[in-house]
Amino acid sequence: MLKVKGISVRYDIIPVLEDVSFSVQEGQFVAIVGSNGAGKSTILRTISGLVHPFQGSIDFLDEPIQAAKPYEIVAKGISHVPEGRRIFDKMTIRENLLIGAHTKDNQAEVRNTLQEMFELFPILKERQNKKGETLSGGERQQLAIARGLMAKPKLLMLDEPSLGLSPILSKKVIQACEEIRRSGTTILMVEQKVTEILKLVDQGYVLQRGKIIREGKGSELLASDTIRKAYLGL
Amino acid sequence: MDLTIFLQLIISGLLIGFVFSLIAVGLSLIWGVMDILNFAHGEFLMLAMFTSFFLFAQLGIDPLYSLPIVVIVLYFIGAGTYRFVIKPLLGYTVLIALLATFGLSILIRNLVLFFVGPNYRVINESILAGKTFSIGGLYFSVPQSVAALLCILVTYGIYLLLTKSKFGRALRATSLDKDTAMLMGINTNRIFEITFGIGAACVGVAGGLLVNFYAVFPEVGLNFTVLAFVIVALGGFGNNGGAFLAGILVGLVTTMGGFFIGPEYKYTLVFLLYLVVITIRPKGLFGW
Amino acid sequence: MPILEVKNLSMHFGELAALEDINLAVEKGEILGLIGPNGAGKTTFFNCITGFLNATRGDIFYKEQNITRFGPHRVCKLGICRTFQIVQSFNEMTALENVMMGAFCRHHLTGDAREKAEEILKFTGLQDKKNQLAGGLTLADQKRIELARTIATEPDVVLLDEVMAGLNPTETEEAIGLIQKVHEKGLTIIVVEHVMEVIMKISHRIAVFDSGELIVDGPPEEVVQDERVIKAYLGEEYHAES
Amino acid sequence: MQSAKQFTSIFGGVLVLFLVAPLIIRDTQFQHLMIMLLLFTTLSQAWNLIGGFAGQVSLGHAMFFGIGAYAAMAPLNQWGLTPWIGMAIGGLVAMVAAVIVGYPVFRLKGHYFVISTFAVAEVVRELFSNWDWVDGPIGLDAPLVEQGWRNFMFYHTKLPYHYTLLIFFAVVMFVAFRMERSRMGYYFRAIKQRPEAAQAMGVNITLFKQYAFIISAFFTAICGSMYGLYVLHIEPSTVLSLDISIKIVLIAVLGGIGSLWGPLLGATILISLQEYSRIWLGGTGRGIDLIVLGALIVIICVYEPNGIVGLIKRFSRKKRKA
Amino acid sequence: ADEIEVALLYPLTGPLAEAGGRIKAVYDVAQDVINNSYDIQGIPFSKTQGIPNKGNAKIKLSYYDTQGSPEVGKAETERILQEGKAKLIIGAYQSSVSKPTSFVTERNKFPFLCAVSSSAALTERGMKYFFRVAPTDFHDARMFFNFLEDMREDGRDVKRIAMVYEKTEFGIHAMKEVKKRIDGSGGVYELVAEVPYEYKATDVNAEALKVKAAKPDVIIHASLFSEMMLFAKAYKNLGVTTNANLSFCGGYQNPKFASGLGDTVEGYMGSCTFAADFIEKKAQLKTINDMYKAKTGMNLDGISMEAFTTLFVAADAFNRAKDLSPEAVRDALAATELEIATMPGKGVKFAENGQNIWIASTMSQIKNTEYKVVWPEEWATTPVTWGLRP
Ligand SMILES: Nc1ncnc2c1ncn2[C@@H]1O[C@H](COP(=O)(O)OP(=O)(O)OP(=O)(O)O)[C@@H](O)[C@H]1O
Ligand SMILES: Nc1ncnc2c1ncn2[C@@H]1O[C@H](COP(=O)(O)OP(=O)(O)OP(=O)(O)O)[C@@H](O)[C@H]1O
Ligand SMILES: [Mg+2]
Ligand SMILES: [Mg+2]
Repeated sequence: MLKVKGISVRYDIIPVLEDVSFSVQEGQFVAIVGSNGAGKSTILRTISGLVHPFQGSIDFLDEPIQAAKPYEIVAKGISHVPEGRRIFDKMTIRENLLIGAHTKDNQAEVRNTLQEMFELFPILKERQNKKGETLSGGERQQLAIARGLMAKPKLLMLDEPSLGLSPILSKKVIQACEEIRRSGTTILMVEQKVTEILKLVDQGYVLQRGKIIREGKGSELLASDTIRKAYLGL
Repeated sequence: MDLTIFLQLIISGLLIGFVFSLIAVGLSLIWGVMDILNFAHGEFLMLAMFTSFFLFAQLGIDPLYSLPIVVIVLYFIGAGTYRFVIKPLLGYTVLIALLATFGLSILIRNLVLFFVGPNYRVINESILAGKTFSIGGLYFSVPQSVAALLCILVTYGIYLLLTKSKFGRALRATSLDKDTAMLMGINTNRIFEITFGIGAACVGVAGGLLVNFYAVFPEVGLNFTVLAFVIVALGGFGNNGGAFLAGILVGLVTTMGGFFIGPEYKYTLVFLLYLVVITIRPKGLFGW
Repeated sequence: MPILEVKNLSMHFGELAALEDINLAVEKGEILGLIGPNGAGKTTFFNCITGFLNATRGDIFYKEQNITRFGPHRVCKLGICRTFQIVQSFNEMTALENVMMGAFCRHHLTGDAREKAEEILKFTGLQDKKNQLAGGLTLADQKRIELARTIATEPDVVLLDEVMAGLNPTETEEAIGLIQKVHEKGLTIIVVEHVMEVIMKISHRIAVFDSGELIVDGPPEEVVQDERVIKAYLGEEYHAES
Repeated sequence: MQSAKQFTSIFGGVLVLFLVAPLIIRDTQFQHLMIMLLLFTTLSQAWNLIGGFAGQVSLGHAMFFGIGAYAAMAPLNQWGLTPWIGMAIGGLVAMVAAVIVGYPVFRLKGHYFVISTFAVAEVVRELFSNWDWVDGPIGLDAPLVEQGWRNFMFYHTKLPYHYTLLIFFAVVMFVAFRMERSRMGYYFRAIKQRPEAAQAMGVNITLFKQYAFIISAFFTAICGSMYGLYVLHIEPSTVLSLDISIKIVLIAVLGGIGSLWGPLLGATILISLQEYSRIWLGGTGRGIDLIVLGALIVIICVYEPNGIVGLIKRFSRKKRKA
Repeated sequence: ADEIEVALLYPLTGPLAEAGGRIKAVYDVAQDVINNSYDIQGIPFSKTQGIPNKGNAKIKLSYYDTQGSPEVGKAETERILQEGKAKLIIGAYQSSVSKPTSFVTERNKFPFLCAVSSSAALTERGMKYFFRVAPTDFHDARMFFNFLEDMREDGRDVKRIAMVYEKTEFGIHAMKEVKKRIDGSGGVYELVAEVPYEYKATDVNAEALKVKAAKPDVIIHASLFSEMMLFAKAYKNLGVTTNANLSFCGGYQNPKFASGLGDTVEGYMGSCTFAADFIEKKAQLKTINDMYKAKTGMNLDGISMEAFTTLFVAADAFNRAKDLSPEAVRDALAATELEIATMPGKGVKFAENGQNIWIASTMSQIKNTEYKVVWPEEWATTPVTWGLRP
């Protein structure tokens, strides 16, 4: 479904990604792990077109997208929940969610999804007419995830979704991802809760200083010594 | 003082207030919602007036009928300004937009001066120009009354556009966080371009009506720019209804204040009003 | 005598009671863990103490002084400094300059402040990033800079709001070490964190907020066994795991 | 930030240039240009302290400019008081005005602040317009008094104006330079970027904004005095106008906002453009000079939104790479 | 032949570009008349080519733009002096620019010939190098009150006077002259409304209603075009009635005012040193008017005619000056006694203070979109129409 071939990315002149290749099959749950500053977020940003690689190509559903604009990429069915809880502060929570469904034209369907999100995150329903800026950190994170789900994407990219969520909620979010995957959506996730996430995923990639150093089934990676040493502090 | 004068003051204040509103609503959209400071707003108004004037003088189309044409022309002027001047500046300090549009205002004003000369032009014979009607000793200027009517329509239309439509939602999202808006699938450039066009088109409506009771000359926009800026801030940013009401308020203040306190103070009163409001409500009358 | 004491503190946003009648005291040299579900009022609690919000009711005492209505800058000068949950780096300054901003609180000369900042950067292990603009750093690095900058104000009490979010387990270990090092300097710390491993490891005492109320306050081992905490915050599974 | 050594050598060079230029080039047009250049650089640098470094965009600096102009001119006119004392009074009054104005307006954020500074300036302009002692809207003319330093009037030479302004220019540059690398300078930048975080670091942001505003007002007023004494005629609609406020800001933005050399670069470009486009293209009566000026401003902005300073940085980086 | 250069200092761009443009056109015509052979009766230097006593040297005009600003005006003046080519400066339009610029010339002992600035204060500064051709507010006000006196003697109501003026040097001086005369009338006249307004107004409803509430017999205006037009429209829109509406030299004189506003301004009156119907009385003016009309499509107006005359004053001074040094030109200007048939009054002779004392102006009235002279009798082509009804 998604093929990333040999991309390299620089911010200004500083190289961040070097010759990164990987692919995501339809219906898979894939995770990218790596230490701080390895370039995980940058991979997602590159796929969704916020930064452009100066080398390499990205194909989505067999179409090249490395030069496309973010909104075109979204229209093709990729949804990206960025890190850092970037919600629209001055808009109500309901509006924030509706913005998430900007590419959807079927209003009835949008309303349905909205109800689903309200079920998943009851706090959002309760506060739907309040401005985004009044939310707490964790509530924002919930909103950001829900907003990304509103698009009903073919490929959902999540950047550290459990950041700042209470243990209960963070489990719930990861479970929800499982469910979404089961319903046919492909998921590409960046996560720091390595142990939890690698247990669940089909495929995992380990990123170090802009290069993929290992890949394999989640359970394989978990078993690997290098991973355990580098990321699990064991 | 007799009652007719008093009532006339209110009527005249309201009528001119609507004109102010109409000019400010376009600015409020561009500045208040998109957060782009357009100093060339007054020049857009001037261009609208000239377009209307020349359609009348050269082709004999009455300003009332040419209004749609003027609106369309201004839409493209606005959209073009966005594409060629504003777009490259997004993401830099807002002051750079101020500088660029200030340069643009000098450019437009003097280009017009170059091509049509500095003369004052006046339309005296048109469907609206120079007409008044009176009810019980109170006088209503017809072109200003029409302007008032259109102002209400335009403001309401923009209100609907902003709050009730998908477009409006996308616009607000874009102005709050461009990158994230793009991730929502919003074509942010298009949204901004259209909005800039609409903002200019609002000024088009104002200009198309203003020719009926105002002289047209290259410097005409300057008289209104500053006032429009204060009106938008008074109403509160991000709120078109605010600009609308503030415009009317300013119309009343200039007229009533000018009469009772002294005409030489009428604009000072507007500024004082702004300062007083802002000390009580730091975000304007209706801002967020 | 507690170094920081909060009495009957309430903070209401219109209808919503973000904090309701909180009574909490922190002893000098203590590390207090503050946990609770999202939206429980933890950040609001910090905001009230540091003067960013004016509490609706109640009093805040610091070293026996009532600081309830003090502005943020005065609170900082007195020796209470905080980090922000949603990072607030000075994006167009380098990491070093960010930390210098903290150091200026006690050192008015640029040279002194720079010296102090360098020292803190070394202490926090950030010296190789010192000339990078903060805006270009990753979220986790920015959080570390916030921590460094906070320490640089030479406070007696620091309030840390999720400084360890977004770190992988190894990095978290390092961060814990860092906080313990800070603690050894004699600082009093209140730390908000959702990662239980961290909280359990470093806290001397844990306070749990739920819906604006302080529901449990006690030693870590007791708190995680508490039914209310498990129900509201940890989830049944946690219970099962431990 | 520039290293102190680099700054000193550039600064020295600039000073020497301004010292000898009017002695070598006797063309009064050129001398006039240099005076305007020094005046507007100084003004713009003064604005830069509050607007550029601290990020509080004031569109009301004409109020201080006007206060300075009137303070020097009115007592000279009415009592023959030496304008030097007037200048000092103007500086002080402007500082007091900054405190009074600053108190309410610094609570405001962003555009509300911008418009309120401008509104205050308009109100001040009205005050002067209705003040009979200074002849209201008609304004004041420099009296035909004896030439010399006492009255600061020179009828056949521009050099005294030039060198006096050069001193002010040097002082302001030095202040800005010291400020940039002092605690205050860091605080200003912090306030500009993240006021909340700055507060958490113990910065009393209102107080520091006030400091910046007061210093800025003082220098602006001094420049206003110089302007009045040089142009010989002041009136509310010129020295207290929005035009002046905007020009001051534009120069800083054009040069590169918040940078030490921005004002000088901006003024060099804008003032020479203005003066020379008028000299070469004016007089046709069709505003070609202003067409060119407007077009160039737009082009510069679009091409280099970081101002001339950004342009220079870009070039020097390219060179280094090559 | 040689050329004698004259520097013209006017607002060619900026808010007053419109007036500057018209003035420029008229100077070009005047230059043409002086430099080439036309033979217009009553106009000196028209038959000859150039300046006879200076070897038929041609007048050369170079324009300098003040942009309407004192600062720019001063810089341009210095540039003129520096370039050292011009023998004389003619300018500026606004009094507020003429003032500082003439200070510069005075200090440099260089002659400055002011054509149209109307502030009486200009010639009350004891300057030696400053001369002015145009009538001042003083002359206009004197004419207004002589006219009103006449009307009063005919039994018309003129007692209640409303004074509307812009808050600029122009307006304020005009107002002061009017006030002086009202105060000196011993109660014959009464100032019932004093309405100053901010120049660059967006609307004048409050002002017009103030006038309306005062129920004046006579409204006197000192306004520039844009506002004058707004006032005219406001008076009509608000049903303001009055017996007479008199204008100081200003927006009223702009031919667009009469032609563009149609019946809105029917019956408005104002001071005028030139009106198209002068042509009826003095055929030679038609030639000039035609030349001007060919350039601009408009008829001459008072201001233009004053400017036109001014260049002849310069030519005459050059002709008589013993050489072209600033001193000599100044002396020649001071001794001017130029009879020229362009304006009411005999021509130009300067008093000690530099003010033209052979000047006179007439009262014109807009009738059917044209300016007609209605007073005094010797110039009048039609009688006064009394009373304005919207
Ligand atoms: N806008 C930017 N300008 C310059 N450098 C940047 C920018 N954004 C990121 N970087 C650099 O790129 C590198 C990779 O950043 P990225 O955000 O992709 O890391 P990450 O793996 O997602 O880290 P984290 O786990 O902290 O989110 C980092 O070294 C960072 O400093
Ligand atoms: N300015 C505000 N206006 C209205 N409500 C607010 C405001 N700030 C916070 N709240 C609400 O108050 C409650 C407490 O918020 P707070 O940020 O203190 O939560 P928290 O415990 O820090 O949660 P998290 O773990 O998600 O960061 C939340 O429900 C939040 O929505
Ligand atoms: Mg990341
Ligand atoms: Mg929180």
